Amino acid sequence: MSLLELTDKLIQWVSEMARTQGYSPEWAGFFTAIAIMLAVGGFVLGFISVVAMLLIWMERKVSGHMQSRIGPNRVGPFGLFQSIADAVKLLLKEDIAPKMVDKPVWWLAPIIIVVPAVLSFLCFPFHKGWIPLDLNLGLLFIMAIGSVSVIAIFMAGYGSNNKYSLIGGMRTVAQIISYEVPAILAIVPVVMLAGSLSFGQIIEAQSFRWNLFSLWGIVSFIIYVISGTAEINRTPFDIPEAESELVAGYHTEYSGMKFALFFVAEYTNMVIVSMIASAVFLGGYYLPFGLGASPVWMLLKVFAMIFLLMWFRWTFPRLRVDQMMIFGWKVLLPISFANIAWVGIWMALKL
Amino acid sequence: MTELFNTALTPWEWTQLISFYGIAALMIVAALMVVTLRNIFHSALGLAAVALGAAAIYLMLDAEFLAFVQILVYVGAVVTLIAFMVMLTQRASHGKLVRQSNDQKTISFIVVLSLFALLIWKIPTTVWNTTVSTGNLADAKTLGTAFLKEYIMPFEVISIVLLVALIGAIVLARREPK
Amino acid sequence: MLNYTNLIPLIPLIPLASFVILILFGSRMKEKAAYVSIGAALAAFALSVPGIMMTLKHQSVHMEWIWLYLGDRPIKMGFMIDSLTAMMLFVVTFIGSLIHIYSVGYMHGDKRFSRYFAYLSLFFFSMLLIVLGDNLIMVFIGWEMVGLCSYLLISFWFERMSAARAGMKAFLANRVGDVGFLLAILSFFWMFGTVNFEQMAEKIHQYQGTMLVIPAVLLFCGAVGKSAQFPLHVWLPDAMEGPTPVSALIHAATMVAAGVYMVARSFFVFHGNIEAMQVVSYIGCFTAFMAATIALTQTDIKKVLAYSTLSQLGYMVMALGVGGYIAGPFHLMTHAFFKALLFLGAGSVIHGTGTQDIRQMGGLMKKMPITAWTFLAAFVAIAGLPPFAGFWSKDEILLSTFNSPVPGHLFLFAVGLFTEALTAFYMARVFFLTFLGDARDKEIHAHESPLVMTVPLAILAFFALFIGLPGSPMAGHWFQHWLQQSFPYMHAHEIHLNFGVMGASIFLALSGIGLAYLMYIKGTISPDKVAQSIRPLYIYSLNKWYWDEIYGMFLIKPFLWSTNALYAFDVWIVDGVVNGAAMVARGLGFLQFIFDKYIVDGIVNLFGWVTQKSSRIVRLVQTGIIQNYILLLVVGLALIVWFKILENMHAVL
Amino acid sequence: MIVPLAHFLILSLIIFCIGLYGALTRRNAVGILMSVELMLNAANINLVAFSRFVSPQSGTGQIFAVFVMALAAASVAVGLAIVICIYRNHRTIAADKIDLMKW
Repeated sequence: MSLLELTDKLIQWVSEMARTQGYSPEWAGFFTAIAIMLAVGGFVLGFISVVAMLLIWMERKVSGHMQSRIGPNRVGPFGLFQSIADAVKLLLKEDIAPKMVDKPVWWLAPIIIVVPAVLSFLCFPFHKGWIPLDLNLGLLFIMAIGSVSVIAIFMAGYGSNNKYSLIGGMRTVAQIISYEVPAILAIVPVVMLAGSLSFGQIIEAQSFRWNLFSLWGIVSFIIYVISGTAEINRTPFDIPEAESELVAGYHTEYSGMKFALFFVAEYTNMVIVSMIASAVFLGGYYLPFGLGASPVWMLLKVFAMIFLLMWFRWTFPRLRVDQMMIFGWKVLLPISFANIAWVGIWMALKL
Repeated sequence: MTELFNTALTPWEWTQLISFYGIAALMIVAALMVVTLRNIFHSALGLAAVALGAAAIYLMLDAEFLAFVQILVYVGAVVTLIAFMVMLTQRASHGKLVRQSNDQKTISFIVVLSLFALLIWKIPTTVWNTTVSTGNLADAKTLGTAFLKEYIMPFEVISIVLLVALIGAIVLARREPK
Repeated sequence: MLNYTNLIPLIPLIPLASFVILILFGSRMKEKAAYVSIGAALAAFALSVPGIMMTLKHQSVHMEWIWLYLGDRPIKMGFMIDSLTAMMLFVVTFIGSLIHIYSVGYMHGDKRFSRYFAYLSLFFFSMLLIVLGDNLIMVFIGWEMVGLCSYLLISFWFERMSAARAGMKAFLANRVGDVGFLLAILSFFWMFGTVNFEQMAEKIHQYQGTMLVIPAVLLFCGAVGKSAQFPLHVWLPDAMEGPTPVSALIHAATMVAAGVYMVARSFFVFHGNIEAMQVVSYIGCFTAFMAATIALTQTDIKKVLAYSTLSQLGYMVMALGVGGYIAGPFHLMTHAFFKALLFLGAGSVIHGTGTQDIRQMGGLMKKMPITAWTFLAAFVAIAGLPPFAGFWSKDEILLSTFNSPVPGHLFLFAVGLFTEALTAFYMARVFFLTFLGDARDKEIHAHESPLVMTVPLAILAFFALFIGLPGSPMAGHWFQHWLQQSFPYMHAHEIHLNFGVMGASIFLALSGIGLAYLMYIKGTISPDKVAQSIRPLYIYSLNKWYWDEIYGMFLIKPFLWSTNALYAFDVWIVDGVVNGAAMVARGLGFLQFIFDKYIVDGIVNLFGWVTQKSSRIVRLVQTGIIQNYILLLVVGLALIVWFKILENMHAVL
Repeated sequence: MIVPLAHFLILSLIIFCIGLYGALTRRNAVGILMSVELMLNAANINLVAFSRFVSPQSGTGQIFAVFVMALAAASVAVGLAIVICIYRNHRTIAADKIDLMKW
């Protein structure tokens, strides 16, 4: 791939420069590493912004077609540049801060919410060996980092000094921490069987047979997709942003670039949920039964998952808050425990 | 302290030094925020910052697993719960006019300071029985094995404690049906 | 493939499981409870069949495990199947299963239906424990448990005072015999260091002679109690208060035979032990004769059968006593079949007519044909008519008596022959009075019993007629050779046919029947006139030799009198001493009370007072504010740390 | 590791003392809970630092730190319940106003 070659060349150039300028080998290695980090970071950031814009466009297109409309079609071919136009508009908009907001908190919230979303991309498994940072505890890392966004939502809700924002923020947090439990528990069987929390190893374990191709895999997958949908507050779990009840929830008071950051974080989280589902259950960059591996498959799976989430939005009506809590704690949680127990028994019998 | 700067340091060591003292300074500031700020929600945010800083320290100490668990538990659960607590009891704690510290401020300060002085005097002069790390450091697998072998009993006990705490919290917080 | 040896424990355990299920859930199952019990009985039967087949191939099965250590002697428990066990297994499980089925019809509508079947299952378990156990302790456990079941089932209808009393009587009489049995076990354990039958048989030759007489007689005591021999025979006739199938199963076919089985099983103790054998044979002979004479005059059909059982048991015991160690068990088996059949037939008659008095019956042949014909089969079997079952086994007993080494064996032989004639007579009397002639009581509208009762009758009838054939000369005494396996310490001897004995026995049996025919069918001889002419003997027989009265006079009265005397002693002297001691103690207690009140309490109150006063001061610290407490705690902590570190520094310096 | 063990211990000591001071002086019950969390965090840093410097292979200190975290979570959950309970009954969460324990 040309992009890879380019990175390679850049790194070579940096290390050569460092050596010719008379630095010791240690410092040369240090500079090289910094260059690699910058390159990878740049790539990831670029990827995120492209994907986020693409997704906004895709959401509007999908919604449009599902409602027998066309969707954006004026700016660029098929309205592809609509998102860019929107982004430019948001950037240029006047930044208004309401009078009674808790200034430092209100200002920090949109910045903090983007950080975990971006950090999660450190573990995006594009292809075998093409993982920016294949941590041994990759899954745990993503889960841990994801929980930081809760604080940001709280900050946004509290800092806005607006009762709808506060209620929206609290509902969101309650929903996220409730559905985090089944989401993690749904992944536990996979971790048990792969014996690792690293994305690379989990995907390698599925090189022939995806985790989806088993009874427990299907159950886990369904639980994960449902709780993932709830964690990113999408319909039918969009109670926190229920426009008819709470205006727009915790980001009611934001506009301009701050609002754009919330938006980016939301779509990025969507990509991450889809990425985890594809990597953990759908074999990542592998086709089933050893038919081949390519980053293209990975991206296709992620987009298929995203399409599924968008499809949900126009299929299911919104739940009531108590229904949602009961569903999470009394339905999904017991099922995922039973699933874990079943996989454990199966493993114990097999060993 | 002086020999630290006499030796030529590698860039990695510089990185370590700078990040440690940076994180330490940040944590101390955040901790002071926790105990001094009038707005209790800001204090909670300070606690989140301390927890994140501690996670960073764990990462420096090669305790990856613990660092992620720290974030998951402290930021994801403890601080969230505290924030909920703040929201639910806001009417009692929101006013800036309400005094935030009690009558024993001075005596507490003296006692804490005496303890601090004693320890800050003793810690650098104590010879610690440290070992040079060779071989594999403890990773998540080591910890997991230890939990299920040597520490199985405390592990079970802590599970029961968590369960009991859960039930107790529900029972306490539940509104009595009239 | 499953190892059969490991399946043996299931034979008793399945009925035990059935008992547990029925006692816990039986009342909810209503009459379906019977299926559980029948299933268990049939399963036990099916599981014993392979074991029986193995003994037919001259193999035996044995399994054992260590139960506990007594000191350092391991007590082993085990199950064993050899030919003697196999015979008993066949009798117990086969007849038992049939009686289970019969009981469904007989007990239909009883309010404690499931309880009845639970007890039957428990009995099954206990009986199988006796039969399968390879040592005296296991036999004893089973022995006590069948005693318990017998008690429970005799007094099954405990609302009737007589039934409750009969149960108690049976229990007490058995207890007397069991004491002897327990003493025998203890002395064997002391002598041999083991109670395992095989090991005991191996060691027996070390103790030849008179040393064995007392343990042997004690062991026989157990058999006397359980098999209702004189002088402990009084419980068996009263045991007829229980349901008739129970009488058939427990008090005719199996449990009462356990004594005979036990003596046969431990025959190595009696063998060559002439004194003990004499005791056994004379008691058996006397019981046989006495019971037969009582049976002549009884009018209750079940009572006649009960005394007949007594008499036949006496026969078996006598056979063992005279050395007929095969003849006894052989008769046990044939008797089990025809006596179970007789009782079940009687049960059917009682079920059909609602009375037990044979004087009210008559002419039932037409109304209850199946019952009558099967009863006839049992009658010819017990009366000793060739070639039916009873003939062969009785002949075997008479033959061994005739050839016995026991002193006075010819006298025993003569009494045995005479008893046989009596047997034939009273059985013929019962049959003729019940089934033939005209119905004497027009009030009774008899009807045939349901199929569930008559089918077991028919099956039993077949066996009652032909079960003796394997032991007949026609089969080359196959049965005797087979059973010989269980007595490896005995020399098998050739069986010589003695046509004299055979002829005499046939003649006497026929003459007994003939006399009964003349008296009750033809009426040539009037029974009343006969009774008048030998009136004292008639009354004596009718009142069962006055045994109950004798016991009442010479055992129970003195016993009650002595308890009264002891009671008086207890009230006046023992209580007096106790009360005196109490008076003294009260006096001392008062002194202590004074001391306690003024001195001990004073000290305690002083402590309380001091505590109260000092706490007033300390209480000032308790502000109720948590942070004050924490502060105090931290101050304490800081002080401790300071002191500790300064102390260490001092040590270093 | 270039940073010596003592510096980790001193960091932990500072945070511990700050937390202790907070626990002793804050009136708000939630504030006290937060100060206690600070102290627990400081203790955890100590445990992990010792684990890294004294027995890096076995990770014993990390195990204790996990136990401490579990206990911290439990204490916060129960503390939240108690604070809500007190707030519901007394309309205050000031620790020096809650002196029901005084006899």
